[in-house]
Amino acid sequence: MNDLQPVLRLEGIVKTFPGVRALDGVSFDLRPGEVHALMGENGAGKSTLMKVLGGVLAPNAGQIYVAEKPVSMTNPQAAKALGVVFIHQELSLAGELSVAENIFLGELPLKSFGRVDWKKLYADTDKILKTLNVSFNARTRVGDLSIANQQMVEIGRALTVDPRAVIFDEPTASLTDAEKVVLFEVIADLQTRGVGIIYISHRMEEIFKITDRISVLRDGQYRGTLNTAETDEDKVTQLMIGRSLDLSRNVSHHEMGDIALEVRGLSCGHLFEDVSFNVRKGEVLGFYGLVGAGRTEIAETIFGLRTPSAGQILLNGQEVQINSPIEAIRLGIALVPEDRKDQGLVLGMNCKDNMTLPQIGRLTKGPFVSDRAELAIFDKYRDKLDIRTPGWRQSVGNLSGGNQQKIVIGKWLSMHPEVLIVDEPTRGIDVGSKSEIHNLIRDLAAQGFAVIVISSEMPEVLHVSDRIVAMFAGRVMREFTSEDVTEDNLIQAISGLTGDKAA
Amino acid sequence: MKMTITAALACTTAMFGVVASAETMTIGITQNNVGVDSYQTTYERAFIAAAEANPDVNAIVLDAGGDVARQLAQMEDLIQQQVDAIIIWPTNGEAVIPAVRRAHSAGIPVVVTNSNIAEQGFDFIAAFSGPDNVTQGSRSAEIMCERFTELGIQDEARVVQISGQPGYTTAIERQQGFDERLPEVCPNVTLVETQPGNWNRERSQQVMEAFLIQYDDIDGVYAGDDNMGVGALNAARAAGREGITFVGATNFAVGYDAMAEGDYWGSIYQSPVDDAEAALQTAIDVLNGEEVPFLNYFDTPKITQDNMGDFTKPVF
Amino acid sequence: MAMHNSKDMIKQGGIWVFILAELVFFSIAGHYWSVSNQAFMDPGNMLLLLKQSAPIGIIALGMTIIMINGNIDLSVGAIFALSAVVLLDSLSWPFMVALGDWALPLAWGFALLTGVTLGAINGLIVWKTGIDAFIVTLASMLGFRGLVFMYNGEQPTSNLNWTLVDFAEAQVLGLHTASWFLIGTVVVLWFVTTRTNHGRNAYAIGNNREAAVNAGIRVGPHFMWNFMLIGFLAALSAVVFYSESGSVNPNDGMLYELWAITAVVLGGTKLAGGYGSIIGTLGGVIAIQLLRKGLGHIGADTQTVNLVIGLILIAVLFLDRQLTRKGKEELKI
Amino acid sequence: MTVLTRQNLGSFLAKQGILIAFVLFMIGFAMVNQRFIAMDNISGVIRSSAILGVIAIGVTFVVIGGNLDLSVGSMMSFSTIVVLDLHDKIGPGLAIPAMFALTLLLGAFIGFLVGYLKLNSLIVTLGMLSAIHGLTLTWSGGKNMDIADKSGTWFSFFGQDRIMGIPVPILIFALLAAVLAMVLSRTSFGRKVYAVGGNGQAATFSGIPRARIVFMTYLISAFCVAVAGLLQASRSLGSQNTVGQGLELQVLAAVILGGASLLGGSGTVFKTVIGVLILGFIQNGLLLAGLDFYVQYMVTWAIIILAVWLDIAAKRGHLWSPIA
Repeated sequence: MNDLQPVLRLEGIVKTFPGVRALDGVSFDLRPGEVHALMGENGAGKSTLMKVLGGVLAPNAGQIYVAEKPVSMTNPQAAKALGVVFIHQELSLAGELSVAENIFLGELPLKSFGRVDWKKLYADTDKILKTLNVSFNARTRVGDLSIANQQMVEIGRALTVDPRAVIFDEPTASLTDAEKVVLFEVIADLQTRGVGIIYISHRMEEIFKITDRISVLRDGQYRGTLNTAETDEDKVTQLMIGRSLDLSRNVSHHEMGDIALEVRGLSCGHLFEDVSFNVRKGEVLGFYGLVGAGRTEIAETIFGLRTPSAGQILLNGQEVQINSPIEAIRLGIALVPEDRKDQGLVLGMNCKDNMTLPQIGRLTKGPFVSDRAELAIFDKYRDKLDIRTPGWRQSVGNLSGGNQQKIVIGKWLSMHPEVLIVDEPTRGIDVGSKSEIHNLIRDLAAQGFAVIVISSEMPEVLHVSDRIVAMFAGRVMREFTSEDVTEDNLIQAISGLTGDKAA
Repeated sequence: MKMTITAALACTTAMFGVVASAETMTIGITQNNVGVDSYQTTYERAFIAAAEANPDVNAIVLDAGGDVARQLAQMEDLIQQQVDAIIIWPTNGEAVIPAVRRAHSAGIPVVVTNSNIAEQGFDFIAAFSGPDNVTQGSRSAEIMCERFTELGIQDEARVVQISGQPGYTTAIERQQGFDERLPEVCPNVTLVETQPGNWNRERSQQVMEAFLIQYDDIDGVYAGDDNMGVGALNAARAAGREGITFVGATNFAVGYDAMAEGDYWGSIYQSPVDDAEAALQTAIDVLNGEEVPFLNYFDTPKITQDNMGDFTKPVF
Repeated sequence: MAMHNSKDMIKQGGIWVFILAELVFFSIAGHYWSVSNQAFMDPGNMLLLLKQSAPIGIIALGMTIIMINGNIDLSVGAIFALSAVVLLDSLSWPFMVALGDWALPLAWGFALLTGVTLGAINGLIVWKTGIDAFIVTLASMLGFRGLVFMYNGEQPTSNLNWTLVDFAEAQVLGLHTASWFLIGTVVVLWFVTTRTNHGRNAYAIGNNREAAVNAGIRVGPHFMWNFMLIGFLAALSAVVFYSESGSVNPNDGMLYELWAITAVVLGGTKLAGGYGSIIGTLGGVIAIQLLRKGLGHIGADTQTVNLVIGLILIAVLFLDRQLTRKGKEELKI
Repeated sequence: MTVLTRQNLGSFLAKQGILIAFVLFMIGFAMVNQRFIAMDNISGVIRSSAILGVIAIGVTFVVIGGNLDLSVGSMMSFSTIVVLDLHDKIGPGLAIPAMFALTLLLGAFIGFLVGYLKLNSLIVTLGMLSAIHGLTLTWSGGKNMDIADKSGTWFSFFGQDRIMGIPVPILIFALLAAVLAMVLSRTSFGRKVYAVGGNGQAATFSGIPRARIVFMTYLISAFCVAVAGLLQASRSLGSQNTVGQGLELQVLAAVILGGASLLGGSGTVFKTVIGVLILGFIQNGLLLAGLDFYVQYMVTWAIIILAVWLDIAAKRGHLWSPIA
């Protein structure tokens, strides 16, 4: 094998959309057996570049070389045939079909008359599943698998051809740490087989753990490639956003108030059991744990979206019954949900309408909604949260992730809640906006809000929280103050490894 | 449940086996579309009443809901149930012929009611019982012509026609009768246009509204039944157009009332009770081996403002 | 997982349990209320049931695959009518008359071709414009019906050909021609949906269209094939039915789309797509025809039939929802 | 720059396409037949579109809320038959409120099934289409309903009278359109309907009672149906059980022509009214041009496809669908 010859090389790729130059002469190469991170803020052109590589979009200029031969990829199949495989960020599986049918989706082995050759299909699938070392079999219905196992099916798809280059787009977004380990093993295995890996992620710790080189895009332009071993997070961040980012541990300098929200022995079926914690005014309480540990479900229960099977919720010392979000909102609880696009925003509506949605019934003059009252709120929180939008008429679907998230936060701040629950505040948000949102959360606490932050990202939870609740499999494992928390004992707690639950 | 009496009879029959079948006759009827207008509903009621009044008759009453496929299925069901005779009100005068043939070859006499089947099927039916729709159309043409003559406009009058549901035999035959007869009796009257009103008063009203806009000069309107005729009349009233002669068919209570008020000129008097009783009697006669005329038309006389006193107000 | 599968079993078996319940009910009720002294479950009656299910049934089977795709076709009733018009009218074309009985297969061919063409028009519009199939076929339901009227005005199109009638009325092994076509369609479509690439792709597209596109399945042509298939089946249904009846009114087949959809939904296919089965639809079709037959058998009138069918449809939907609920812990959205 | 202006032109055409088509149609028909633009013709068309229009306005709420209503045709026959039957039994003064109450009850039942039980609206209303028809026939016994004393009742006011020369149905149509347009565009309830239809889950997460909003849209739809039934009954003072049959699809066609997305979250009362008028004027225009009634079927086919196509083409920026 000629190690020096790149498996994939891009030269001067240009892609323009009407009015926008999405890619402006991007060049880089992917060597066999390397993991090559591709980084950049949202809108920097990563996904456009990947679409060009995956054969979904045709570039306006530039050339792609596979094994140094110029190629043109007209569709995803052409790309796959050349050994360039794309693993999507959003799982693209058909839940009602079997694992085997999903892995060979679009290219089922056939007999005469378009019949599916099931024998071959299952045999081929078993072969792939073996290399992935998974517990399910080829006939399992994909809808019955966990998210992580579905991700494995997705990866299995890449292995149906002998891949030269595999592109992972945010593969760990919904994986637990244990599942990440398996994923990284698979990636390592691909590496040893001489496959080049392009790894797109916002998560620095992963990038530094598994990649060999890092290429950075900004504003559609190629900003350079760094050897991972010879650089650090600061340098990469600077390259991405042109400045450095503070992710240091945070210490509160303001006074804490009384306990705003207390939860005692709260359970909801098998989703979570016997959960107790409290949060004070002026405090940020972090919830850290794996996906599926029950954190989001606790938030949804407090917000009246699930019916608890046992336990109490106390607000300012008074026990309350919360049966619906309407009641929760009336009591001063707000929830910035995990899934911004499906739960946080009405994408077809404009910025102003989204922001005033929960209190629209109050912003009336006579029978009608008062434009003036609405705009007053919108203007106030646009300025306060520094929401960048051409105007209130802009449809939120056209905003960047960070600005969308700010609209959701603004929507709740304008209601003056006592308790603000923020679930995965920076998921899918670029680095620059991330720190803005972190600062915002800290500011809110300083202003006396009681804030609960649920996050799967350790740096984030360490950065913003005054205290951290660690969860594992539906139970609270341990509560940490900012003094006694370390990365190690936090990881132990959320992996169910800690013995001292009482602490 | 309207079947209680016959049901009780059926139970007895079932219990005592086939002994009773020599005297009791089971007659099945599949109707076109009950509920689409009062005529068919009244017909159904009258039929059931007549059957219940006759201790020798068990009736199975089915409704095809206007769907040919459903009617054919009902024919098959009746053949399968080995009824003694079948009465059919065809949804389509031709499409039911094979089903009628099947009944015929199963030895079950078929009586067609209200609206006849096409001639090809005549070999397989015992008799037709019902109004003569072609004649009705002709009679409507005559009523209209006579009225024009009275008014002295028989040489210049312009007529529009609102026909029944496209495709239904009754509609086709009435239109045919009218179209053929009008030029014979009043050669100088112009039939300007024909549009379907789908047996529907509202639809007919819309069609008439358009006619009124389109033609300044309309002297007569022929509607396939009084329901549509009254719809057209409503349109004319709303537009303030007077002096139009409205002639319909199947005199409905609304038409009768409108005649009494002097707005509606004439129609064809056709009683669904007569229709139903004639059909049942024809079937009974056939089963009893009596001689019945093949085309057993019951009389449907002309009714106009002049002679309406001779008729009782229709109940439907 | 075991839970899920048992629920799946209930959902797929449900329609057959319902059919069984209908049979028991009508047998008992028929004993008391029916005028006929023929048992409801008489074998001859059951064979007829299959035959009578054929016109809507053949269409509903095609609708299943369309709905598995996540689409819907509201124009099948109009396609049914236009194909019938072509079938019967073509028999009277001079060159066809000259062919004698050889004209019959040719007429079938013309009618089927009509169905396929109309289906292709729908499919092409869905594919090329990207308009939702509901809207496309709602519009073509009107448009195709207009074509039916254009063909022969308001007159019925008739051609009673006894050879054709004899063929349609023939019984082989006790089953009527129409039943054989229904069974044949079931077998072929069952095979297509469970065993072939096209069928599996249909599920994949309905489940996750984007995934299917990314996997290189050509969704547009796939849709078009399926619309051609349902056009073909609507025409087949017409051909089988009108061979036996010999005359078509321009209004025939109206509301067939709604009956077909009702049957498909009763059979457990999801409107959202990605889930459903041909056998389930067969059950749905039989359940409806059984209900009609049974209500007629016990002497219920039209309004009762309408009321009962409407409410059963809603009840089935409600039960299905109860089965798919995750219980008390479910998110209240 | 040429690209941009072309784009602007395209998006203008697409956005206002339905209005432009409307104007072109009017001009075209007017050139064929002078009568078409006669005041009495125009007023006649609007008057006969009023019933369809009133229902379409109600259905617009349902559709924006993300659901369908196929039961409106059946429901209108129900309310027409009921009010006519009760007219002679308890007098018009009581018959009208009684009919409204019963129709709203039906709407509430559907709203309960779709809103609170979250059943699929297409199937629920398909079932109700059949069930309500059965109910109507049971009520009437399959008979036509006619008011006995047609000339002596003030009941004819709603369908036949004029106020300042304008037919009352037009006034009711316009009034209802104006009021409900305000409700939809200016009140918080209207905003909530858009939110629920645009993204039901997000609406719930924002504390909007989704079930209640959906329930309300069906009540509004039922209310509009009741108004339509009143107009219909008052206009003809007698009716068949089949009145209104098949209306649901015409209503949907009008709402779609008006540009409401069947997925919910978009559409306006004004645009629906335009959609209704287009259908009405096409029908009238073709009839005046002496074309057979079925030509209008095919024209409607073409217009719906073109209108929706233009609309989505403008949104995605390409004429042709990107589906491979």
